[in-house]
Amino acid sequence: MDNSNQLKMTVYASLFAALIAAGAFMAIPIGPVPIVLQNMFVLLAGIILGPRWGLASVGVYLLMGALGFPVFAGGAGGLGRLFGPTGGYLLSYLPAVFITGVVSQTLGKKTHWDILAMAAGSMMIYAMGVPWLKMVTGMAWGKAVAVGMYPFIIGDLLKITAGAFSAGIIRPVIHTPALGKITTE
Amino acid sequence: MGVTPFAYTPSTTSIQRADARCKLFCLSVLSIATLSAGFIPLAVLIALLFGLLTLEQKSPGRVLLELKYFCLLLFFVLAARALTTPGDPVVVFLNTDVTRQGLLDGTLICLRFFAVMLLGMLFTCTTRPSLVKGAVEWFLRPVPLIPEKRAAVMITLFLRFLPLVLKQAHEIRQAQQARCSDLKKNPVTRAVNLAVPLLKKTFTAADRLAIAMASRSYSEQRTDPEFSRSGQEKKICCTALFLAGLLVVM
Amino acid sequence: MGNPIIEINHLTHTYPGSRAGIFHVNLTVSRGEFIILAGKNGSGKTTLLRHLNALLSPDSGEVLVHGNDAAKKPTLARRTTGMVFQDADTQIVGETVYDDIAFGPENLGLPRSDIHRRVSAALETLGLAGLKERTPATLSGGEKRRLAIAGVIAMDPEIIVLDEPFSNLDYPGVLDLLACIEALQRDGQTIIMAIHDIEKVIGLATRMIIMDQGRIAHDDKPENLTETVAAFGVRKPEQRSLVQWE
Amino acid sequence: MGNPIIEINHLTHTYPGSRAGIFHVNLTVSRGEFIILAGKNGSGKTTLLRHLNALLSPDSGEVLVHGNDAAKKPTLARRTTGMVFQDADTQIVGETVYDDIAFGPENLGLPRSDIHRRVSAALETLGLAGLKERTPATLSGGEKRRLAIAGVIAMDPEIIVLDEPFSNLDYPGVLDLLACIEALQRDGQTIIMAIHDIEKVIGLATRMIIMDQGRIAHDDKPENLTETVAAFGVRKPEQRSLVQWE
Ligand SMILES: Nc1ncnc2c1ncn2[C@@H]1O[C@H](COP(=O)(O)OP(=O)(O)OP(=O)(O)O)[C@@H](O)[C@H]1O
Ligand SMILES: Nc1ncnc2c1ncn2[C@@H]1O[C@H](COP(=O)(O)OP(=O)(O)OP(=O)(O)O)[C@@H](O)[C@H]1O
Ligand SMILES: O=C(O)CCCC[C@@H]1SC[C@@H]2NC(=O)N[C@@H]21
Ligand SMILES: [Mg+2]
Ligand SMILES: [Mg+2]
Repeated sequence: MDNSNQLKMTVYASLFAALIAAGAFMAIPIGPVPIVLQNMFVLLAGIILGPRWGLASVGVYLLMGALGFPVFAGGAGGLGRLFGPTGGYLLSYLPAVFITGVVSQTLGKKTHWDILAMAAGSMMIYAMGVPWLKMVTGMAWGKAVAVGMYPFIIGDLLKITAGAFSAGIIRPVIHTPALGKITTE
Repeated sequence: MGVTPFAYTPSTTSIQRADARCKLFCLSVLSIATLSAGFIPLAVLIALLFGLLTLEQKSPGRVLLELKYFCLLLFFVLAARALTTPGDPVVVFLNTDVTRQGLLDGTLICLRFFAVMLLGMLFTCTTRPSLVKGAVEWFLRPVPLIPEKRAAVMITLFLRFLPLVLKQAHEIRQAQQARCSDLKKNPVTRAVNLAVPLLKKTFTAADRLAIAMASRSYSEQRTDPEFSRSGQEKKICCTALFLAGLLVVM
Repeated sequence: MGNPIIEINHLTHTYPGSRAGIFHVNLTVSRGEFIILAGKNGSGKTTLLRHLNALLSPDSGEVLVHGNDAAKKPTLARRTTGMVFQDADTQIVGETVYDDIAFGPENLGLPRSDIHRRVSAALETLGLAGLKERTPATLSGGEKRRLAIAGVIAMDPEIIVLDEPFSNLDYPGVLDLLACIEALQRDGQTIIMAIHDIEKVIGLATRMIIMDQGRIAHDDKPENLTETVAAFGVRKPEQRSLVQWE
Repeated sequence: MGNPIIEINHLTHTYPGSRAGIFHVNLTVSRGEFIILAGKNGSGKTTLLRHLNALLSPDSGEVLVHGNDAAKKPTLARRTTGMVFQDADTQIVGETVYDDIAFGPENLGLPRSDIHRRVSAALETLGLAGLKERTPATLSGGEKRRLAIAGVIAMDPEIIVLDEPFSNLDYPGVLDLLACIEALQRDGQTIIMAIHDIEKVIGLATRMIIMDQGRIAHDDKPENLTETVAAFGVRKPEQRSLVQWE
């Protein structure tokens, strides 16, 4: 990202951190792992901001949560939550946003590539989230997959589709030189 | 908005007046210590935290009420443990044994999460946001690869955007309800109708904010944050370390 | 006073964690009235108007729409009263001007042919016919405001509520909107308007309500209140504008 | 005309995919002036003002700030000219009123004691001293606007630019802000203000620029232009307000 847009990217990354938190707010508890919109905004951050700024965005989000701000699912927060049963999902957002960003950058900014990139990120989320859930709660593998993955697959597919549409809405807003490029020395 | 239990509430207690860096340090030490703490020390810690929160005008009743969703999730965790840990059955539920070991284990885990939650609450409601940000910046300074000034500005912006997004969502929903959008039952259409203007508006607002920041000469070579000390920091940190020691040893 | 469309009895609404709100408001709105709602920032104008549309629910008291409780029949309340919000951008949903105006009628589940007729009529009334394929984001401030009104008119409400419709408009935009409101009134449309600079519309209004700290301080013919308004944070209108602002 | 702070030569700026913009603008701004910038929606006022702050870069022509090209020295341009944007909500950054005012001086890298002195002075000048611990979101419209101005004043700019500062304010809010602007002018502050309803400030201004379709149509003493403005979509001010709007 070139230097002249550093400020804009800082602002957008912060906005995404806030959107991720807002997406965690609307959580539906269906067991130890709730349904959230949070992961959609994580993946969206990857395709809109790219890997580096995506990481910054998720990093700030997790940092705020770790400090005790109520930004995790259902208004929870704190280090305990980060090391709790759903901590694996939360921490997986870092590699997930990075992978999504890299895939999206290499493939290009088309809707079908967006979907692919987000699917790749999604797999990363489960690859870390489910084993962590099994470890912390001491469930059997079958049980962990049953409460930590199966119930979300359809929802996540819908979220990925919605995310791809959202990208189509957001890109024109932020790429029009609407308010000009901000130059710094 | 839902952040009320965590919102900064000014008072004059010695926790309030202490240096934010000291508080952040204590928060981390105690949070980590709880991860290996047993029943009795945890119970004592929770009682102590409830007491300190009461001094900050947050009675135990109010705290529990505001954390009701969190408590529900804790209950799920407890149930999962109780039903899946092998051991001596206490009762049978849905053809599965609820074991004594499972119940004990689950309760312990829940108490730990709960204690950490209260710690975070105590920190954020006794420290003004600009100082939270300052303390984070200070601790990030020695960490390589992380530009601490930018992280601090991002925290400021994050706190700025969160209520903005929620407020805009609410306004858009009301404007649409006024045109009878509730009669449309298709949830997808409704979600799309809300999301499209919301995304456009929030990103436009972000764009404007970036412009306004640039015009105020935004730069990452900013003045460092300032901390005020009450002089009791040493005492507070020692107490926290001692407590943490007790939590681990007992 | 004719046949009341809306009757508000002892309406009280407070916001949690704040002492502001509205208190013991009584009000009836009859067909053909043009009511100005004036008062300082924070005096409760918007809060009161949102109750007409069942967007807020009363702490106590009631809002009756043709004798039915609005809180129990929100759809009836929303079909009876059309709200134009202060911030036009918030209200605009559609991808084109035409689609946006069709949003309300579509929600009502009308057949396509009816929707088309209503949208065309609204486009005509507000002078937007030439813009119907435009993307709302590219409209000027005045055009956006007219679009917001068109979206409401297409639902054919008995009352139109306008919350500060003149903000951010330039002078031609203001004149344009005034002409449009005048035309609506001539057609017998009932109108309620919250506004700070009452000078613009005082010549058209049939009634003025002044709010202060969540209560109705005065409710009278506009010409009887011109001396009173200054005490409630509203600028006193110039004499000539009692006839017509131009 | 004294010592020019800003000199604009043949400035042209167009937006991609649009024929609007500003064209061949020439302008000098000298110390102590109070310039009104008037014109229809879309006449290019905001576009011109953004160039003063190097927030846009010229297609052709140049903006000189004390003889230096603004595009090459944006920081100088931004320290010289402080901008108060039309929408107060999107320029507030800090968590409290105090923090927000400190944002600019912190960017300049000033020592803490200086920052504190400047913030306190700005709080005083704008009558915000009692609100310094408040969260900006809970302020009224008028208070937010004053906060935006305070944030700019704390940077001690030579010129203050205000883009439609009166929009959405109630009458007390308008009076309040007018008093504040008058006080700034008395202290010799150079001011440029884009505004639709020129009546409010025409008694204070020393110069008026009328923009039309991206060009400067007139640039003269305000009293010489009162008859001309109507042709450019600006409402003709009442006679009495040439002295003072109240
Ligand atoms: N990002 C953009 N892309 C394309 N056109 C733009 C953009 N920003 C502004 N314009 C156009 O440039 C013209 C000048 O806009 P500008 O905002 O400077 O007008 P203004 O005089 O400030 O108007 P107002 O009184 O409504 O604030 C307008 O026609 C506007 O539509
Ligand atoms: N969601 C809310 N939570 C808490 N207080 C609120 C909320 N909405 C409005 N208020 C307060 O209620 C009071 C009345 O607000 P309202 O918006 O009805 O005023 P208004 O007369 O429309 O003002 P304006 O002229 O600024 O539009 C104000 O003091 C406001 O701060
Ligand atoms: O505690 C948290 O804040 C984390 C919740 C994680 C929920 C996971 S993310 C992937 C999957 N999809 C959902 O909708 N929920 C789970
Ligand atoms: Mg209002
Ligand atoms: Mg403008």
